[in-house]
Amino acid sequence: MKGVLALTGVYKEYNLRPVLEDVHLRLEPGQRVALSAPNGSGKSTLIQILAGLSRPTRGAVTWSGRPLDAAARRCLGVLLQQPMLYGDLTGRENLVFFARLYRLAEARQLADRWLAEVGLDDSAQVRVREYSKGMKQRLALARCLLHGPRVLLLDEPFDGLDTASRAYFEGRFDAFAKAGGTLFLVTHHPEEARQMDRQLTIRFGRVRES
Amino acid sequence: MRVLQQMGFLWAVTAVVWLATLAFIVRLVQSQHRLHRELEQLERALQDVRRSE
Amino acid sequence: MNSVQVFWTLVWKDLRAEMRGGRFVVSCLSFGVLMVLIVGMALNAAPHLPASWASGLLWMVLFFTTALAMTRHDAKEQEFGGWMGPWLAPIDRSLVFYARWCAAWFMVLVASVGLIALFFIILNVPFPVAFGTFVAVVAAGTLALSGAGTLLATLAGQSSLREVLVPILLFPISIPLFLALIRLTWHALDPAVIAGAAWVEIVGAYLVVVGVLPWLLYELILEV
Amino acid sequence: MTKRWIAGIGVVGILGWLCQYFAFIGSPPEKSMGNLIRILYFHASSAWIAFLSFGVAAFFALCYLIRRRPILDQISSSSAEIGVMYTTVTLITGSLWAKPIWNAWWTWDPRLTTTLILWFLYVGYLLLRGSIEGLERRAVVSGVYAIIAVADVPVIHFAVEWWNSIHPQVIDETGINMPGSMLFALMFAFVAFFAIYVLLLAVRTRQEAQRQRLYRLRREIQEVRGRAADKLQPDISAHPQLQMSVPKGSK
Repeated sequence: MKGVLALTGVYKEYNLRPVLEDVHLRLEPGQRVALSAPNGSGKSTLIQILAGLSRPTRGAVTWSGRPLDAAARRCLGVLLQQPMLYGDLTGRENLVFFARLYRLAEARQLADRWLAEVGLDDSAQVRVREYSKGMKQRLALARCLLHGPRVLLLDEPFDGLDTASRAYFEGRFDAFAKAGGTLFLVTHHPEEARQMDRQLTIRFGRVRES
Repeated sequence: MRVLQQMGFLWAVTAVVWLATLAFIVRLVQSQHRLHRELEQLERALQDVRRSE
Repeated sequence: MNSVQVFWTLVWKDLRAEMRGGRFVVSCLSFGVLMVLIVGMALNAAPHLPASWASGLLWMVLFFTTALAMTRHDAKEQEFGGWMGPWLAPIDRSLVFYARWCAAWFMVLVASVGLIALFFIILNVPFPVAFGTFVAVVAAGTLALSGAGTLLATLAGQSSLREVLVPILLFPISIPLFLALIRLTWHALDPAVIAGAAWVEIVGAYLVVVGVLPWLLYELILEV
Repeated sequence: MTKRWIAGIGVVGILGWLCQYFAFIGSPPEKSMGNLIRILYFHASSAWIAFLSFGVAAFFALCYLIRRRPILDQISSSSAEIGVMYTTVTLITGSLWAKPIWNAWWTWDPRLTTTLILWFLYVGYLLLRGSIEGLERRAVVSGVYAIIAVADVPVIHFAVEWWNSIHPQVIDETGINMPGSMLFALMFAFVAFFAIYVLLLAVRTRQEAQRQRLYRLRREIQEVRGRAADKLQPDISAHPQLQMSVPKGSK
């Protein structure tokens, strides 16, 4: 199932001040898109709207031409600044929990497989509260990939990662794009943006190619 | 004596009603002043920017 | 059928987190027992409480403990942005509310069983005559109370005064519920007192409103 | 301030004086309560206005949730704020009335109790509203709360009345059979209070709207500055006084 995640005429106001104005954006399958813009320019707001976590004031978010509803959320993998995990559960329990939320078969085996995949099988039984920043980020990566999304929305995914982890993450994302997935990366490092197929920026609420 | 006491309560009630209204209005006027000043300042700043443009 | 499974997954998550040092039940229970003790002292260790006082005091203690515990329950979700996880999943979002309500109810219920036992022992209240009614009242009462608490904790979730605000909002909103539960408990302690069907209706109305409202509003409140 | 506002204030002032006149001189004393009945004109009117303003607040909150126009939220919150003021007045005047008549500052009369709970409900509203960041989120959350609170008021009244019916009745409701002149004074007081309410609501709402203009001006400045920066490229921060500041709360 291929699909296009699109924004048409999206406005978002915060404190009665427009953060985003008339944003039109199409994320084609297989495309790797980078968005880099200064702080406070609406990057996070844009990615939250794409993820369906925030509702635009006006305009529509669509998946393959239809509004982004509960079923369409299955096709999104989202990795934001916060890892979106539960500190009191172990790494394995977190993954099992999310696998069940996505109604995946054999949640336990899947969780184990993904824990091995991101190199956390040693700490599977440790509570996430005790994880380091990098470990949390790896677990969050497993969480957002485990249901096989078509689109990955990433907000500064390399923040606070060491070089080895970083290379691993980049390899993961490249493989995902090669397999036909759409990648949407928010970053403020120009060199990361340059590696992508398409570079965007936000200026005064409007999204432009750069 | 009883009438006097009654009038005391009566006046207290009136005072409460009108003083409360007055206090609300005073507070409104105060914040109105603040708002006004701020608006003027901003408008001036806007003109400055326009001129320098 | 699928929704039911997801619902239980969400409840399971809350209960599992609670067992891993959630301290909801423990803090509820210790605070509640402390309050029972203080009440006993405030009444100058009265050897025999009238049934109306006993039921009023019981619900006062339960209301306070629930209101305080509710904010703790909420803070967990914020810690690592956990609440956004279920929010991204392909499920109806109001399900998240119902699951949290159910988990909160379960924990309040566990705490209140211990609390009530100690209440009866410490304050020397005679065993409820209509025991079945008593159990039903406690179950329905804590269900309605934890529902209203979960809803208001969601409303106050974005506020910087969250901890104080939940009790401040919960008490006035649920005063009819409070009165109804006291009367019904009084009736259970002393069946000679007629409670009146209106009180049952009030508890029922709270359950219906807390059951239906979030279905309409939950997404609206959290997704801005 | 334009002439319209001055005229409005003038009308309200005259109404206030007339209200005072009818309450103190124009109406007769009552048989059992004597001059104390005159308190009723102020007490009842402020209570009605308080209830009215909470109703208005909930109505406009509902409108806001449907239409999402900032002005609707501004009216709603302004009305609730005025309502809290009038509820406070109602409680104090009620207490001042109860003391000479029943020789107690407070009785568990259902109406009194309901009013006190109402006061807590809306003080909670103001606290909730004042402590949420983000105008839109604040408007939605406080709007939902305002609607729930108003829906709760009849239930509270009903429950308190029921609860009280088992207690010995403190107040007997027999009594006030109003002659025409008293009824007139009461109605007049109500009209005068209503006029004050409308005026306060208008001023308060206008203030909120001005605040909105303030935000919009700030945005405009940002855009102008941005265009200048686009042309010149360097140094956006040349005008430190124009730095965007995010509005916080309504105060």
